[in-house]
Amino acid sequence: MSDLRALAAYVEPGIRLALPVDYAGVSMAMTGPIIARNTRDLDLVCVPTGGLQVDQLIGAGLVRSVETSAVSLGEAGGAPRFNAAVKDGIIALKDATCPAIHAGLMAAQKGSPFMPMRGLIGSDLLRHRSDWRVIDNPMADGGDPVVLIPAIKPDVTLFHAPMADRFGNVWIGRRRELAAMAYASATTLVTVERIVDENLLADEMSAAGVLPALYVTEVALAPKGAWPYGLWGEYPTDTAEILRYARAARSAEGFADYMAGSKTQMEPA
Amino acid sequence: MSDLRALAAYVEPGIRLALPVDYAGVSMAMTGPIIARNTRDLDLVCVPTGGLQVDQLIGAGLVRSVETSAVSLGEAGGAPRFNAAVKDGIIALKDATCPAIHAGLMAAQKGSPFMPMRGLIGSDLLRHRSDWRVIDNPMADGGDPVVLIPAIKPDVTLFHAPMADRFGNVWIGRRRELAAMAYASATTLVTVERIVDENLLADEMSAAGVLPALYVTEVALAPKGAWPYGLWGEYPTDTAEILRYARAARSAEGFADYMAGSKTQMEPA
Amino acid sequence: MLLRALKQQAGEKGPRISILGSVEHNFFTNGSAELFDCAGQGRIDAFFLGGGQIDGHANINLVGTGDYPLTPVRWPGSFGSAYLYYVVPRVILFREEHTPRALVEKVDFISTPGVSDPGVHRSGGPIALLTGKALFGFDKTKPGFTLQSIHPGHDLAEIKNATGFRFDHDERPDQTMPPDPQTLELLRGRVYDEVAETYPDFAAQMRRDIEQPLSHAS
Amino acid sequence: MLLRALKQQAGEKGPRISILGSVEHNFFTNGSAELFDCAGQGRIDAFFLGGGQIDGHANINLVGTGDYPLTPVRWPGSFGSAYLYYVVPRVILFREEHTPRALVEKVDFISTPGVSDPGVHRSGGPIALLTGKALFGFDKTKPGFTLQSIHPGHDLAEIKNATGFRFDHDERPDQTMPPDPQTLELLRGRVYDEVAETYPDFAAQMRRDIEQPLSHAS
Repeated sequence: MSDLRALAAYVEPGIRLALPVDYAGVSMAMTGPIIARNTRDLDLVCVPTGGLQVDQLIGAGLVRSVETSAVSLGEAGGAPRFNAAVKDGIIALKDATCPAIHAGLMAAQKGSPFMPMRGLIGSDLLRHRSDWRVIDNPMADGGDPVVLIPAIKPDVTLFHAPMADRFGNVWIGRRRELAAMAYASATTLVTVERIVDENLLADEMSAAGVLPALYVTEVALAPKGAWPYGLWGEYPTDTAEILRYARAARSAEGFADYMAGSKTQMEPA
Repeated sequence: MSDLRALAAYVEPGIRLALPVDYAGVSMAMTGPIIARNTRDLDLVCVPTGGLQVDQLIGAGLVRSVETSAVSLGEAGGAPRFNAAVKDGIIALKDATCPAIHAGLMAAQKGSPFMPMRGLIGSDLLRHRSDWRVIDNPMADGGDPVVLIPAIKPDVTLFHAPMADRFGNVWIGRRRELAAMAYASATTLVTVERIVDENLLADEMSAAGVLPALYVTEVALAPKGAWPYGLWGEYPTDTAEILRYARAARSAEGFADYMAGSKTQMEPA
Repeated sequence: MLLRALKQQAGEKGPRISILGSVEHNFFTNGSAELFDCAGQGRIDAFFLGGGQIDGHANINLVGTGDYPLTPVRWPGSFGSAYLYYVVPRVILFREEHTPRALVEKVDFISTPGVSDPGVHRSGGPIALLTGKALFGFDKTKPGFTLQSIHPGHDLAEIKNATGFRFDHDERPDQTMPPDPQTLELLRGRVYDEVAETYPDFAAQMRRDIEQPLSHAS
Repeated sequence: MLLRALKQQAGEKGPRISILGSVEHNFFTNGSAELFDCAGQGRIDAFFLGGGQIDGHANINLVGTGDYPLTPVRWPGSFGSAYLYYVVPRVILFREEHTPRALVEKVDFISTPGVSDPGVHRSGGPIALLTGKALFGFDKTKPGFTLQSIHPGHDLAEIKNATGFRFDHDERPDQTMPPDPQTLELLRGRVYDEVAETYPDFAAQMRRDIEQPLSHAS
């Protein structure tokens, strides 16, 4: 068991940091502690898209590049600090498509240098990704171009989940992209709603949804830790709060005011 | 809900049939009904190894080829009808290694023509597999040979699981190779210990271990359906019975006698 | 959802519908990769795809306007389009805004192309485009759009002015058939309820938009 | 298991051990592929590998004797060896039977090779070979085995006769150190109990083998 500040210490300048999609379990509770350390030059990997947390890290000036299939605030519209940073050329973009992000993580999970993927050929995504390769499918009689996606090996994965046990096993339910991120990463940091006493691997029903402690570097308690995002099976998204952020963050000043206000009021109303 | 005979009707001559490893959930209850139909020229894919069921299908003369990382009866020793068929050249062999079987299924799951895999280079497995290819890793500066495993797309997958719900969702727990097999296959046949009333997808805890009905063609009830194998979380392996089989099946006659006896006594004692 | 509601009213088994982020409508259990795996396995028949810009070759731009990467207007990004558009057999494009800036001659950035060169693996692609003003079909052999019908209250001249790409059309195009009352009731009742689980604000907004003209009329 | 039992007796956290097919010792939740993924990620430090035949270059044959595929003696197959042997840093080979038919000059079938050509990705491989008679180390640069120690009751001449491949050795090789009483107690108590969960017959057989000479001695 660690606290949020101890987890934030793993997020060092220049690392590749993987973050989950808004509905999978975003550790919003860690956004403040990371920003407080002012860790710069982060290379973000959004699995497979980013939202509020990505926008806030960019707004705080911590981000060097973003590999993602999209960044948005969902119903609250475009991600204002991301959009501004793109326009101003402040962050490097590695625009992708969802299954390419998954393919890169899968390559790392398998210890393979790359994964092949259909699609992509003829898109401008491919044209702008010098790290992707096109080869002729060696299984075909000739022709049949196919794209190879290199392994994505994040230094750190960070997410929020409903529970962990005292042994460091984390219950991720059917959100298996969280496991895929951990498999691919050197370090995995998890915040949870609660810590349970029983070993989650001891029962086959709970074990089915467990990311084993083997892949988990640190676990910290953070009740309502996804807020204002919701957490599946736990609590809904606070759309009003995300809309409040979206309005505030239209300007750099509004963003700074919102974040300053969040520091004093980190908990949901 | 179907009966075993209805499931057996999907196992047609010449199909590629995927079967799970002995501890994952073997539908032994279906072995008799398949043999009763005398469906020949089966191409078996063992995921990733085979045992009793594979040996019995071979002994009954139904099998044309076996792709596998191993066939054995575990503690009861070698698989007698498999070993005899190999010696006599009756079945074609596609000897593999466990992760290559998983890689082939993963390629099918992803809709990709192949998956790359480390290892294998310099082995006689690779030398005898004309369907595997070696390329120089296009992500490297030169050299770095890597093996490509083509997609394995079974016509039918068959396994046994603890439970299904009335909607066709099957609970596979942490035995996710069963899901991988179903994803890769055109048809998936499942026998279960019991059918439950509640929707297994309605609760996040049970949902985490579910193979959704989307991938399941037919479900049939078969209590103790893995016997004499055990089923995780349900009942242990009947090692005495497997030893009895191993002794009997040393000869073709002993095998025939054992199988004839099984017809009248399909249930465990 | 409408098809499922209609079929279930008729006592039939409806199609499966997945809404990302929904619990009730989520029958996936393998994380956010499963939708794409499922499409790769050929298990997904149809998919709806919007776009910031759509051009006459059915190329889709979900990234932004102007020169990439310094796009003055940035949209969220390409999501899964650069895969699903290739492998889902029937992709229906939609864009409520029917203007020359939305339906362009050539998109500024191809998130995913409408057609592919021969030899490129492509089992899917666009079959239609639905806007606030009209319905088009897509012929990949030309490649190009053909006007199928115009929604009530609009005419061919207006469609031509509002569309940035050239398209084929009859001299006197059909009018789009409005939904019958039973269908409309399902759409505004059960389907909204189901959408509201994942997109509560969107569903509430739609309800307000519909109720306003109705109350004006009464 | 012994290391874990020893460390836990000393109040330390022991290593993680996975036994395939075990519930108690199964901390995997992603099916039978997870072990191999885990190895590919570099998370597995050591692995024990047996073989029907093992040769002087540490090539392993798990498939059968004679000309493949019509092997007169067929063994189960290569299992995961053709991957794990390449990527697990410390692979310890074991073969209870120390005879010229088990330890051969050249295996009939290479399930997995002991060494790889330069340029072939190989982060793992053999470090030792343990038999019923002796312990060898392996040097991949030669490549070849070096005798480390001989178990009590055997001598160098016997080892030479029983080994089908050439190996380096000191003129007067060391004797293998027998386990101390505490270690032996752990092995024959707790470790057997843990093994018995997955391999009950094997554990029972081992217990009988041990108890027999002991009862003879008493």
